[in-house]
Amino acid sequence: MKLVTAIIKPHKLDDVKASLGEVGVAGMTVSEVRGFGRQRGHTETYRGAEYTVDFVPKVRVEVVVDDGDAAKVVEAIAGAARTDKIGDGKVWVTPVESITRIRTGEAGADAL
Amino acid sequence: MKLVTAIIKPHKLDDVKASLGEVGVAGMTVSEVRGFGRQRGHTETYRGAEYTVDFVPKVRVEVVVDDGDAAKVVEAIAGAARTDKIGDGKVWVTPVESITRIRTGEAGADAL
Amino acid sequence: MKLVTAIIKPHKLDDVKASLGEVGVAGMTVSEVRGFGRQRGHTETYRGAEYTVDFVPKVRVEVVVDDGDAAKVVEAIAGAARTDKIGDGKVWVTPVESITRIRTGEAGADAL
Amino acid sequence: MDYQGDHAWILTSSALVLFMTPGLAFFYGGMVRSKNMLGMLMQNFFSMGLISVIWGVVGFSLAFGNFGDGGLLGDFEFAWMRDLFDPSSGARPALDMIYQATFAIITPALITGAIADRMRFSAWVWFLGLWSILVYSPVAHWVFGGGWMAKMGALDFAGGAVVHINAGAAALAAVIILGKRKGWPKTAMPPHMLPWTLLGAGILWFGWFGFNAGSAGLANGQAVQAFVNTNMAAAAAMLGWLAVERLKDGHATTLGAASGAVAGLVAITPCAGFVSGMSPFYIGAAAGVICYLAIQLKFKLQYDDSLDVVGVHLVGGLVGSLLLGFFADDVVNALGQYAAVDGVFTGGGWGLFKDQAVASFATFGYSFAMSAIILLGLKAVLPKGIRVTEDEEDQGLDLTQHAEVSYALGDMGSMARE
Amino acid sequence: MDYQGDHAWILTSSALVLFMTPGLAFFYGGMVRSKNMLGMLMQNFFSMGLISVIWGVVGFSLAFGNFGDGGLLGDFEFAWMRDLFDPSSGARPALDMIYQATFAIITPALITGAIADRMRFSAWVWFLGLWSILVYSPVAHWVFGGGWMAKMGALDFAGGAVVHINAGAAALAAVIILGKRKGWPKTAMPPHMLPWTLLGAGILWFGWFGFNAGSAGLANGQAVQAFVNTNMAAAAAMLGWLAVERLKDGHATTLGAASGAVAGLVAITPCAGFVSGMSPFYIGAAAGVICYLAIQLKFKLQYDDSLDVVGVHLVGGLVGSLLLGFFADDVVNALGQYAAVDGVFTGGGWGLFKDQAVASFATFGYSFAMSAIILLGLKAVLPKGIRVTEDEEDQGLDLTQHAEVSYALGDMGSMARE
Amino acid sequence: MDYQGDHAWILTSSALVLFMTPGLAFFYGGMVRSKNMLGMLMQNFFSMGLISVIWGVVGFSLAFGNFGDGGLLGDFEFAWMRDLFDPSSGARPALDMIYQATFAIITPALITGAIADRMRFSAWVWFLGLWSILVYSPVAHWVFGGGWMAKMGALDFAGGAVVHINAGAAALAAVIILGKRKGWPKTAMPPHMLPWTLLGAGILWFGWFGFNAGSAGLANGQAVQAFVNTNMAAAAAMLGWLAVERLKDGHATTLGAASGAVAGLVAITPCAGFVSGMSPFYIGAAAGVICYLAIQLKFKLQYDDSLDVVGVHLVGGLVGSLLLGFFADDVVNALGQYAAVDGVFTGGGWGLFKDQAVASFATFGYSFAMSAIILLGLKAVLPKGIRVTEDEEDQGLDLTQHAEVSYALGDMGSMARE
Ligand SMILES: Nc1ncnc2c1ncn2[C@@H]1O[C@H](COP(=O)(O)OP(=O)(O)O)[C@@H](O)[C@H]1O
Ligand SMILES: Nc1ncnc2c1ncn2[C@@H]1O[C@H](COP(=O)(O)OP(=O)(O)O)[C@@H](O)[C@H]1O
Ligand SMILES: Nc1ncnc2c1ncn2[C@@H]1O[C@H](COP(=O)(O)OP(=O)(O)O)[C@@H](O)[C@H]1O
Repeated sequence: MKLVTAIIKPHKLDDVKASLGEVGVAGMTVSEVRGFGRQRGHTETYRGAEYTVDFVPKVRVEVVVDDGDAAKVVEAIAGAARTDKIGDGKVWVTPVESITRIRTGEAGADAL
Repeated sequence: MKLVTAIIKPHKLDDVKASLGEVGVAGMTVSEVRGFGRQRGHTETYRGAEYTVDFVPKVRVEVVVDDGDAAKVVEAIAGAARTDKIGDGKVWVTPVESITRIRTGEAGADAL
Repeated sequence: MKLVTAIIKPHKLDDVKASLGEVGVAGMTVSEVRGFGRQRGHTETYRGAEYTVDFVPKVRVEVVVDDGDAAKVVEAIAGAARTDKIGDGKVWVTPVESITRIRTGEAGADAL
Repeated sequence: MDYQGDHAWILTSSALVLFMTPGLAFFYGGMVRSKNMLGMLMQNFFSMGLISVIWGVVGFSLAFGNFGDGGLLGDFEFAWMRDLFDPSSGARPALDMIYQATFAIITPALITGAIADRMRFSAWVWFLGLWSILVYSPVAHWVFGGGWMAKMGALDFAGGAVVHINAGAAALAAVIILGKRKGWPKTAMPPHMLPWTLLGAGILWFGWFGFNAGSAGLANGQAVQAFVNTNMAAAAAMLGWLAVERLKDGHATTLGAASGAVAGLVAITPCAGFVSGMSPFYIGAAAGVICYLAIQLKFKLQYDDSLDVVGVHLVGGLVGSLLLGFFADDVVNALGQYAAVDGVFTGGGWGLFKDQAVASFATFGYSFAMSAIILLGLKAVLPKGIRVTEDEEDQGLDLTQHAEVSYALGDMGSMARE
Repeated sequence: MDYQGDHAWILTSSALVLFMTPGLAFFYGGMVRSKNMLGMLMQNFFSMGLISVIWGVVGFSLAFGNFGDGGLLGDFEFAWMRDLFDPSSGARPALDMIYQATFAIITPALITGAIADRMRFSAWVWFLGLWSILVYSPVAHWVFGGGWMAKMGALDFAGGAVVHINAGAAALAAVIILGKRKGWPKTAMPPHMLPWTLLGAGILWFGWFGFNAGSAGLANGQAVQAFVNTNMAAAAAMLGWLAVERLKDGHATTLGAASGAVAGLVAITPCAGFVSGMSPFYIGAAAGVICYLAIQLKFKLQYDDSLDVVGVHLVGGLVGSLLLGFFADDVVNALGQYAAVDGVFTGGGWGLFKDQAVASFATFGYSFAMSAIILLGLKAVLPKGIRVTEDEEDQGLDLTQHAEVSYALGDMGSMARE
Repeated sequence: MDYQGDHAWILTSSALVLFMTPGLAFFYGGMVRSKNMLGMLMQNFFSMGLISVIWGVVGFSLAFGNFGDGGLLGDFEFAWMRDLFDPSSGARPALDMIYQATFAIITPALITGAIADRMRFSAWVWFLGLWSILVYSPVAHWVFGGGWMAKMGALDFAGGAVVHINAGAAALAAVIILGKRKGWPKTAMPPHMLPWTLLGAGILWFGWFGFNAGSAGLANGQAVQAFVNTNMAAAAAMLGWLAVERLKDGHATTLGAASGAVAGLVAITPCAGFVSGMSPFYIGAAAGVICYLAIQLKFKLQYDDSLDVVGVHLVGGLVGSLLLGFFADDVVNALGQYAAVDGVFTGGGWGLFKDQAVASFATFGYSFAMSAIILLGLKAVLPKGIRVTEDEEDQGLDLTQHAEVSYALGDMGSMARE
């Protein structure tokens, strides 16, 4: 089992979801995060005082997959999330030792 | 050290917390996430236009535990979070190489 | 590659960011979480009914780094986030098997 | 005498009282959980729609037709908006009709606080309409329309009985019949956004000047006195509530400030044009303290009066209606259309108090019984009943009753248009 | 006769109508995505600033100068705030000026709902000012200022044509010239916070009493009738909209309740002081149903009228202006400054209807054409054009036009002061 | 002459001014960090409670007793709500009392913007009460009550000195004594929810018509002129503020639009019934520009006037009070209860300006000194002092002072009822 974690641009989520569907991924978990990196943040002004905000809104996508599917899933995400502009994000893979479906107690690939 | 990550239904959080307390877990970190899976989302209507939302609100629970406790913790979570309805979620375990308590610098099991 | 995950106090984020900058970390992802541990929560009162909230607001910082940098990064975070009061949080390290920069497809250290 | 000055004030008052219903919607809305926010707003706003129509078609006539008959119900004299437009009086009947419409709208809206989070919207629609015709119009006739209570000598300046005891009694019947919210009282159900509640309280306080001072019907000294009393009772009740809250719970809360003010406004409603001097302070302070204590009852007696309509409106209405028996001042009374009468403290003996007690309990009894009958009837008749399913309650009224959500603040858009 | 009572009502009405523009800002603001909330609020609030000044300097004079000339435009009689303060009449000209100022402010503000999320703020500033002088003042003169439409015999009590058809036609021109929002209609763009929309609807309903009943100019029977009609039409339209929505979509929504009420308020605007009895119910119900159906058109015809200004204000304004030709009642009319006239249903034949149709379509044609000319001119002249860049649209108006964000609720502070 | 028309307007104005305090609460509340939202709301709403009571019991009498004595303080003539109800005048004294109560409520509430985020609630309670009696009532007597300033010939139509300079001076004393917020000015403390601020600004603008036009005391031409001036000054100030902001910072902001409008409303307050023609535009524009520049001072001088009460109210109040010495117009003046007098630009020479300057600085001096004395006294006397602890400041006023939170929007419920 592998956990594929991707940090993507918020408006690419629908494309990523569709692309994951195409490679047979039936479940995922997403959350709102803020990213810091090469992409510049923005400036806000309140009554003459200027503020810089370095963090930009991103979405984190997490998918647990079978070992053999990890590469394919990484590719599906990266393909769908690419806009070729700075800030497109990262995808990384970490090992998962076990997984359980809470409802049934099934483990391993059956839990996905 | 293991990191146990669970995706559960939001209203089961209190039960899971209680159950973790019973097996001696003294700390955890939780966050709001959205899940996609077998459980259906919902439909919204605004001025005659219909929208479908596939993601459903979930809570992610993360607990770092000693290697030996992982199985017990997974069981405690899965037991408490079960409602036997679709969408109860997953629990997975990943390896942790080191952990530090920021306040004291303690490492390993002492950091928990 | 390692993933360094830290749970810190929200108002220490700027210090941690600065400190990471000093050790050469150019990117990170942060998110709002709630923590449960030794630090006490708070009490709210509404029309005479009292409620206790055990969870306290925390920020999760995630940084993917080269294997060799992990220790340094943990130290940088722990140093910057310390207030010596209960609730300063944890830092843990997990293995990362691969990482890709979505925009360019670069992998490994080049993706950071 | 010219009527323009009076018209100006009653037109303004009508607008103010109409605005109270959105205010009430937000006062309540801030207190429910976020998944039920729109459900709460909708139940209130819908009253502005449905009751306006019912009131114009038949409600006003049932309440104010046969004016001064000393009886139980009006007639169909003004039904279908008939005979309201009389140019010589500047359309005074139409002015009275629309001013009273705003009272007819907000009274059932008060009940929504009790039944929060669990009533089917379609059941609410039925209940709202039936209640207005079968309960509100008759009770309004008894006092405002010159019915038996007015004849008996009971006083109710702007609706302590007609509005607050009436709605509070209906609320009590409704929570008993509907049952508790799932999880109550074990599960915490704290307010999701108190600033809405404070905003609503501000609007209510503002609009209540139209409610009470407008009830003088003219821009005269009684209107001024009612205005003064309204403000002072709200203020004293806020202080009273906060004082006891601080003593008992250790903190003075913003919800307490808002709730106390509303309790004072409720209690002064029947008294506004009938008392003077320091009286509004005493009545307000009493209401603040008593209502705070009254809302603790629901935990003891185990009825889920979700946002304390019983504790604030029923109890506050009783406090005001009964205290009027003590504080009524015939110098102020004399200005209005009512007979001048004094209370116990002002040398008038116990006569008025007795009338007030009779009127209060008659209102309570009729409203409680009739509301229960309507609800039990609807429960039996409506195919899906009057309460949402457990699943719907979990998901919230916003999604299940209205297919909407209140807040979509996040950056993460994932929604598909069909 | 003393004027104080009338003054009291028109001062109050002026305040109420002024308050409608913030109400409109929130009504619209709740419907846009959160990144454009402040942009929406700003376009509306800015109208309170810019138009007040323009109106005082020249706009009022262009609309109301040369009063009753039966012509096309006023003159400079009152320019630079001249000759408004006449102590003997209690400064009645100044009172008329400021009351009408609030109409001049809200009319272009209505357009912001159509162009939501994509117009440069600086382009809006130019458009707003030019439109007020070149479109609003002339059209106001035609009817309110005693110009050609008034002479012809067309009626417009409070602005069915001057305000709603006028703004709706401009909105249609604007969305055609500006183009669709990026992603529309495929991308979902649901309301970010409906409670704002409901709050705005509550404020609008409240303020509309000043809009319509204030248009009687006096605190007389016509004002009362207009007040009654306003409330009843809003109510009936809410029910009408919700009924058809429930039938077609399966749910009665809070957005529908708010939208329906506004549609009814729009439609009754031209009729408010001219119809009586049950008429407001019929006009309102028609508006509720027709406007609901009209807003579905944009998906068919593919114009991105973002918050349905065309569907609600243009169509609602037409419904009201034309139905007045059927329902006008000379008993009520007679009270005002206008000639008494009946409609088709009230025995007056088709004469009035024809005038209404001519006035409606003339207003539509002039406003549409002139708005298009202004916008095309600005597009050609302004260095950065009239629309934000794609990137700015993605980021939202709040950040790119105003360097601000609406919501900062989180605990995670990471912001540096320069 | 009938009084009903005047009563209608002053009753309406009283309601409008009362509504300004909730408006102010939200205007300020939107600008603080979310953890202090309820703390801000509470400080304002509490003023409605406490000051109403104090004003009725003693404050009004201290300010308006001994009317026209040319002295320093009123007496106890009206204490304990005595002698306010006089049927022959339609209870005019009671009407004046309640109208003025709303001013007494909002004036200290203005100070809450300066001391945001760091004052103990119990210390605020004490300060509020003492300040009202020791500072507000005397200063109100000097001008409004016919005290020495009025006798001298200084003019203050609706409270440029009594309200704005007075509150601004107290704010300055308070921020010096309380000290800076933890982290200021290094840590960013941006507004948590600007829509609240815009909503508050809308309510303030709306209510300010009651504040200024109500100060005529009658529904006459002066009221109309004051209404016109109020609107026009707010508008011009919004444009002035935005223009300089755009030049200096590159963007016109919504916070700027709201702040500019408020600055204009402040500056026109002393002038509203005394100037005419284009004057409100000049006064407003000057206030917009000058206040924008004034708020930058705090960074230079290092006092943490958190939401710019000094920059907007003290400076704006001074701008208006002093400019009145230039723009006063005796044609308008003559309508009121004051002596007709002209300013520098209107041929009246420097006499009025001198009086205005004396009145402004006397108000500033007295309020600053007395406020400092009260605060230093409280600091010495109150067991926990006047400021929250560092830890409490970190956690926020909502939790630590009121045991509440503002926003609970999430799906994740984890709260236990005790
Ligand atoms: N070392 C890192 N660890 C974790 N997240 C990172 C790291 N570097 C970048 N990110 C995440 O990836 C996002 C995109 O990175 P950025 O450098 O802006 O653009 P790009 O990936 O296109 O070069 C960041 O906003 C952040 O969320
Ligand atoms: N492959 C996956 N990777 C990560 N999270 C998943 C995955 N599959 C499901 N989830 C999470 O688990 C939740 C429940 O899954 P779902 O398929 O709806 O029900 P069940 O687990 O009961 O079969 C989802 O909402 C999602 O958050
Ligand atoms: N076992 C754990 N697994 C995951 N997160 C934990 C664990 N224990 C503590 N935490 C996180 O660390 C935070 C701080 O822990 P706490 O015990 O309060 O203080 P400290 O780390 O100073 O001893 C918690 O709020 C929680 O977010």
